[in-house]
Formats: sequence, structure tokens, C-alpha cells
Amino acid sequence: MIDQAPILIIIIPLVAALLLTLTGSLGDRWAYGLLIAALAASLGCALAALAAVLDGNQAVHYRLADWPPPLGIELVIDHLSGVVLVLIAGCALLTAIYSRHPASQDNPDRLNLYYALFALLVTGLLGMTATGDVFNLYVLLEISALSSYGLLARGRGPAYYATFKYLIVGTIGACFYLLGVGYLYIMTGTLNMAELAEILSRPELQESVSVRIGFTLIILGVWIKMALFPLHAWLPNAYSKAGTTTACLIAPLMTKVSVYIMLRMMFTVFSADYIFNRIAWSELVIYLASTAAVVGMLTAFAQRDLRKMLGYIIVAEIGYLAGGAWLATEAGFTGAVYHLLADGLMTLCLFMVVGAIIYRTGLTTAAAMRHIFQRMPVTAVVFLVGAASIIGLPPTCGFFSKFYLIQGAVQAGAWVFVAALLISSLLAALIFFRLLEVAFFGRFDEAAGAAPGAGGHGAAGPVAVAEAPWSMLLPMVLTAIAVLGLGLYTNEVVTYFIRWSVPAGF
Amino acid sequence: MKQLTLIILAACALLMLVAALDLPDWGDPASPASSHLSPAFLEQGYGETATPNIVTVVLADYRSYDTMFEAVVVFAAALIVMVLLRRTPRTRRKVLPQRPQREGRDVVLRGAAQLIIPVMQLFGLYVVAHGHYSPGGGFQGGVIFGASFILLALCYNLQTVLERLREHVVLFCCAGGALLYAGVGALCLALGWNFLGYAALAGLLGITEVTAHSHGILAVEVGVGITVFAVMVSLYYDLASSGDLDEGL
Amino acid sequence: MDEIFHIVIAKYNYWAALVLLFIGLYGMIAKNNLMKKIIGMVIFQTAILLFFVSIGVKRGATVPIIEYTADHQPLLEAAAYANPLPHVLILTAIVVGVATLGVALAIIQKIQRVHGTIEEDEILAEMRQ
Amino acid sequence: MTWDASLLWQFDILILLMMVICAIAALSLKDLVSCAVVTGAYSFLICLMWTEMKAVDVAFTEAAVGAGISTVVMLATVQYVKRRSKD
Repeated sequence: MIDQAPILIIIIPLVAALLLTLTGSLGDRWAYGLLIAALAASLGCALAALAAVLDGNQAVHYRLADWPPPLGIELVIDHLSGVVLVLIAGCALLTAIYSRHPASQDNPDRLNLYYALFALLVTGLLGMTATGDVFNLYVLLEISALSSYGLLARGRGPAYYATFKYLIVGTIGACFYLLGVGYLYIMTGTLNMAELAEILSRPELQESVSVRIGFTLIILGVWIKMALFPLHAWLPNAYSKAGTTTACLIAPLMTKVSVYIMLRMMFTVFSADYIFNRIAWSELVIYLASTAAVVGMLTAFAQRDLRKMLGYIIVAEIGYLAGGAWLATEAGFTGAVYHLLADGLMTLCLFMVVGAIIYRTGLTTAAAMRHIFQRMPVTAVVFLVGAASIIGLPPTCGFFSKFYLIQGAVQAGAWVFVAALLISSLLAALIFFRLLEVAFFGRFDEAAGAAPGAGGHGAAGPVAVAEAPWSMLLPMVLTAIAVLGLGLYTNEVVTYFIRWSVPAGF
Repeated sequence: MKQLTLIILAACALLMLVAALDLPDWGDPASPASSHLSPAFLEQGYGETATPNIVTVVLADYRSYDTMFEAVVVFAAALIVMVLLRRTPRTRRKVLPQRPQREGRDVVLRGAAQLIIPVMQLFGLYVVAHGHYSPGGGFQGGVIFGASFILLALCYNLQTVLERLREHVVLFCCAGGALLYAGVGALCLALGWNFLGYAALAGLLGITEVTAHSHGILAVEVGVGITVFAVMVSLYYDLASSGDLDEGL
Repeated sequence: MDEIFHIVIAKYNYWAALVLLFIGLYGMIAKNNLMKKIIGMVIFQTAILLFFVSIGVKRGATVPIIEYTADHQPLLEAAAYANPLPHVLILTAIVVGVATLGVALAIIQKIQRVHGTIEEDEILAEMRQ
Repeated sequence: MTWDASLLWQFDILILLMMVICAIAALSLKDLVSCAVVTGAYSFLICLMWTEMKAVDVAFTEAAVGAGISTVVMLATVQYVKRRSKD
């Protein structure tokens, strides 16, 4: 059974989505239980697959329909995709546990259909990560994109226009990717990633204009999907209006998986040599990434809406990831992959905290932070951990990823990127200290004026404890522990997982 | 702004048009796309699955994993449209707008529909079942079968169709078809083969592996057909009535 | 002259696909009406599909359904049939396209319900208020 | 280099030109119902093109989906919005 684990990771959430649609009459409790059971099983299979990878220290291949690749489709789980699979399944499971109260608050009816979309999104993300076939990746990309449109449009307020924008931009991105795949297929005649890599390394294709166009289209498509700096405008608007659970699921995972696809395309399908010596865009991308890091944080600084703030922080983090991947040094690549994991966890952490605050106070602005330490002490501590990680303070994983990224940038001589990293860390510190100020003293412009939130707490006087329900606290605390744990075991993570996935040619 | 977009896009277009000169000639049998993988499909496909339509073979056997997600994509679309538009009693418009009643106005249309719809449905089923030997398959057949219901709704009204095909039945078919597909795959997995490895069915049905592939293709095509038929009807229900299921186009 | 003629014959299909692609992209980006954007999206997607199917064409080949020779043996010659793989990919992509179209139209209906218009500038003006 | 007469390039170019015209018309007409119908015509032309390219399965699907269902759902949506577009 263990050798069937790769496919079970993907199929279990899929079947759960279909069953959730069919069993609407069994009630919300059943839907919640089924979703959690399916995601836990999927996480178990992901861990089993990762263990199998670690066991043999080589990639696990799974032939679908028993056809040998490249005729059939295969799943490839190596160190990189194994870790990302565990990250996705883990984050999804935590969000599913978290969703007990907020999801039923946001979806008064037909909760089972909401959960079905939830499971479909997770299926798409897991499938994209595990697949070894470029066209299959497109199909799964569209599944996750479609279900994310559905989930985002279920938000509160006028989310429909933002979702429509996201749909248009997302379709352009996916279609660029598809066209790029077409260019690669026309030049090579195959769709399997491993075989593509082999054929593309032939000298005549290294010089080919069409291959270069194919690469450009694929990377552009992925950049649109991952909201790299000039193409980022859709992200904060779409995320800020989403329902709480939707934001917790989509914000940490969608962009990270897109970054993973970028890494896959760059280093598995193409090679480090092709990208850094023939394409030679590194300079440009580093500048874009640096701008993203600074502009993202600056714009986040200007926001009052908590989730919009987090949305722009994601834009900045994407800058770190893209920059790290294009530094062309081993430390940069390590930093990018490590930051992918770290950022997934810390974004999840912060979105969960904000979701819990919104759940309790009903406010989405910075004013909701007022008296957070008195009212929701556990949530506040989790918030501190997440914030420390985004700023990059030592015991958390955010510090180590920045450490690797800066090390890589120094090795590559990309001083712009070093400066951008430092400046954006400083800005992040300012953002979060300002929120802490609101929490303790309640200034941050007029925010305090609107502060007396739900629950009848005035701005003055004793504040009662109104902690989030345990189903929200448990995943929050677990995420915070994961953020700290990933930081404490940095060395092990890098030695056992990331070092193995560093591509040849650095 | 529009001018700027136009200029940028035109420049990109020009660049790519010129770059297209580098592509292999159109229709060249020696191009990599035609000489690398496709001969294997064309030469082995028939022998391994006993199915002459190679497109069906590749769709439902070699790349059956893709096709499963194709069914899931349409299922997701129907689900999303339903989640977005469908108004529950709580959110329904209080007063339904008056729509022109079409009673007794289109005798010719209804007469023609009565003649065409049974033929269409039969043809849809034929296309699903005959996908092994002729163009067609689950997807096309499903669309035609679903279109017959849409035609009924266009010529009569939405209520007529809803009486024959209730909304929860449609939703059940949407998920059921995809579940049938995944179920065939899981059955193969349970029998000790890989997911969707139809050869597993040979032992179960007492047939050769080649025939098992052919039967497996039929089973998943039926699954796709059910899903697609239901999704098309569901999309029409929700989009044409804007989620009220009172009256369509 | 003959040279140019041959180049045109060998590439016109790709060119047409790329021209349609950019027409669709222009519609998606520059049009103000959301319905028009969706129509642009349809054109954009089908142009890519046209490009893909163009890859599968082979001179002198027929539809990829195995034919039988006079003595009822299947004719298993790759050169006789068009490349089936792009057809399969496109079948899947058409389905993805119609799924996206359905979702986009549903969102448009929702926008119409909430904002009362589907003109982009009017929606933005309303949201700014 | 030779080209095969069976590819019927004159016919192809005619269809492709009509497709480009349909695409431009679908984007520039003011009446959204006409736009939807012209998009249907565009789908039908591309379906013709695919038949010509020996992709019968694809053409079959496009005829059923692009020219059939897509047009119907687009028309279904147009009835709920203002029929005249500003551009």
C-alpha cells in the first residue's frame, strides 16, 4: 500500500469533494468531519511518501494507469515536492480544523458545497505539486484556480468585482503557461518533465528562439499567478474581501505553489545553466524582486484594513522568493525553498490570527487590535510569533530564511537585493510595532476612535477575556509551534530536504 | 491607456509572428511533435486496447488521469455557479418579475422539438457508446444529451424540464459521474494495480487484458458522459434563471 | 517570390493563431464591458487551441482512427494518421475553457445584481463612493 | 519544398480570415446579443478549420460546446444585463 501513497495524496481529497456534494443532507457536522478526515488521511499519505523519498534518498515515481512515461502521466515526488506536499496538506488540515466556526458564519447555508470547493482547491494544489507532466499541471492549475474563484466570490461585501479581475488575470496567466507548453511541445514532442529536460539540453534547442519564447511565456504565466511585482495588483483586493477560512486557505498556499511551479520549471524542465547563462535575466528579476519587497511593504504600511495589509506583505514575500530563486547561488536557492516553507506557515499564522480577531470583534481595520492582549491572550501570543517571523527575529523561521537569502545575495554580489531585504524587514518591523501600539495604547491615527468593538467593551475600563473558540485556537497554536519548530530545526530541514533538491550547475 | 495597450500588444504580436519562422513547418511529418511520441500511440494503441479511435485511447487510457480532472473541472464549474447564483428561500427575491408567458405561441417550435429531442438523446447515447470506433466519446455525447434538455427548456419552459429532471438529481449526476470515474480508478488500485490501470479489470471480468482496457475506457467514458450532461443542464438552469429556477431564456 | 510563398504556406496557421491570440488579449485587457472581456477570453483561449491543433497536422495524413486494409488487417502506420496527442490535450482544454466561461458568466450576473451595471468604469465609480 | 494539395490552403486562409473578422466584430459590436451570436459563428468557423486539419474529435467537441452551449449560456447572461455596451 505504501507504494500507492503518491496517488492517494491527491485522490482522497478529490473523492471527499465528490462525496461532500452528494451528502448535503447529512448536515454540517458530517461535512466538517469528512473534510478533516480526508485531509488528515492525505497528510498521512504525504508523510509516507516523503518518508519513502528520504528512505532511498531518491525521487519516487508513480506511473498512472500503469503506462510507462512519457506515454502516460507520472507523479514524481522528490525532496522538494515531498516537503511542499506536506506543507500544503498540513496547512489545509489546520485551516479545515480552524473553519468550524468562521465557515458556518460566512456560509449560512450549503456549507457542504463550500467544503467541497475547499477540498477541490486542495486537490488541485496537491496535484500540481506532485505531477511530472507539464500539461497535467495546467489542468490542475485550472482546477485550483476555478475553485479559488468560487471560494473568493463567497466573501462578504463587494468581492465579485475583485474576483472577476482575478479570474481575468488568472486566465491570462494560465493561458500563457499553456501556450508556453505548446511551444515546448512543438520543439520537443514530449510533455513529460524529465524527458523535456533531457531533450531541451541538446545544443540545437539551447539556441532555439522558439524554446526561449516558450520559456518566457511559461515564466510570465507563473509570475502572473504568483503576483510578482508589476503583476500583483489583483492579489490584495481579491484576498481582502474573502471569507475568513477562504483567506486562510488561499493566501498562504496559492502563491507558494506558483513559486514552487516556477522553481520546477526553472530547474527541472530547464536547467540552471540555461536560465543563468543563456536567458540571463537575473539582473532584471533581482531588480523586480527588490522593488516588490520594498514597494509591497511600503504599501502594506499605508493600509488600514488588516487583511489588505497582509495581502501586500505577501506581495513583498513573493519578491523575496523570486529574488532568491534567481540569485544563481546555492544559498539563494536554499533560502528561497526554505522561505517557501516558512512563508506558508507564517502567512497562515497571521491570517488565522486576523480571522480570529475578525470573528470576535467584527472589525477588519487596525482598530480591531485594541486590547488584544487582555481580550484574546493566546491569539495575541500567536500574533507575536507570526509577526516576529515576518520581521525576521531569531528563534523563528523567518530569521533563518532571511539569513540564507542575504548570504546568497552577498555571494552573488546582488547588493540591491540585500538592501531591499533589510529595508523591507525594517518596514515590516514598523508595521507590526504600530499594530502593537494600537493593541496597548490605541493610537494609529483615528483608529482608536472606532475602537469600541463588538461585545460592548468600551475604550476604557476593565476588558473581559473573549478568546476565540478552541477549534480556532488549536490550529493557531499548532501553526505558531510549527513556525518556531521550523526555525529551531533549520539545520535538519536544510540538510535532509533542501540540500538534496539543489539543482546541479551552481 | 487603450492606445498604449494596443501598441504594446501589437509590438509583442509582431515579435512573435517573426519568431514563428523558427517553428517547424506546418504539417511537416518529420517535426519533433509528430515524430517523437505520437507514432508510439498510433502504432501500439490499437494493439494494446483494441480500440481504433486513437484519440479516445489516449484520452481515456494513456492520459486518463488528465481526463479524470477534465471531468472534475466541469463538475467544479457547475458547483461554483450553483454556489454563486442559486438563491435559497432566504435570499430569494420577494416578488418575482413578470415574464412574458409563451403559452400557445410556438406550436411549430414545440412540434419540431418533440420530433428532434428523442433523436438527439439517442444520438447522444450513441456517441458515448460508439466513441471507440468513431469520433466522439463521453464528453461529446454528454453535451449532446444535455443539449436535448436545454432545447426542451428553450422550446417549452424551465418548469417543464425541472419536473422531469429535478435539481438535486442533476447535482447527484454531476458528482456521480466523476465519482464513477474515480471509482474505476480506485477499483484498479484496490485490485493491486496502479490507479486507473484497467488491466486490473481483466481478472475481475474474466477477459484478456486488451479487452479489459477497452472496457475500462467505456466505463470512464460513461462517467464523463454523466458528469458532462448534468453539468451542462445545471449551468443552463442556474445561468438562464439567474439562480431562481423560475424561468429561463 | 516562390520562396516567400512557401514560407507563408508553411506558417500561416501559426500566424493566424497568434493574431487571434492578441486580438483576444486586447479584448480582455482594454474592453470596458465585462461581457466583452469574456468574449475576448473565449477568443484568446480558442486561439491557443488552434495553435495546439496546428502542431498535430501531418501532410497526407487522415483522422487518427485506425483504418482497415483490404484484408481486414488494421493499418498501423504512424505516417497515415494525424498526431492524436494535441487533439487530446485540446479536448481537455476546451472543457476547461467552457468551465471558466460558466464561472465568469455567473460572476457577471452577480456583479449585475450587486452593482446594477457591467461597465467597468461605472462599477469603479460606484465602488469609490 | 513541396506542399500537399490535400491541405487546401486557399480554403484554410479564407476560413482564417473570416475568423479574424468574426473575432474583431465580436469585440467591437455594441449589441451584446450580436456579440454572443458572432462568437458562436467564430466557434463554428474554428470547428470547420479543425475538421479540415483532421482533428474530428476536437471539431465535434467545439461544435457541441463552443457553438452550442457557450452561445446559449452567453445569451442567457445577456438577458440579465444591459444589452447595449459602451464600447
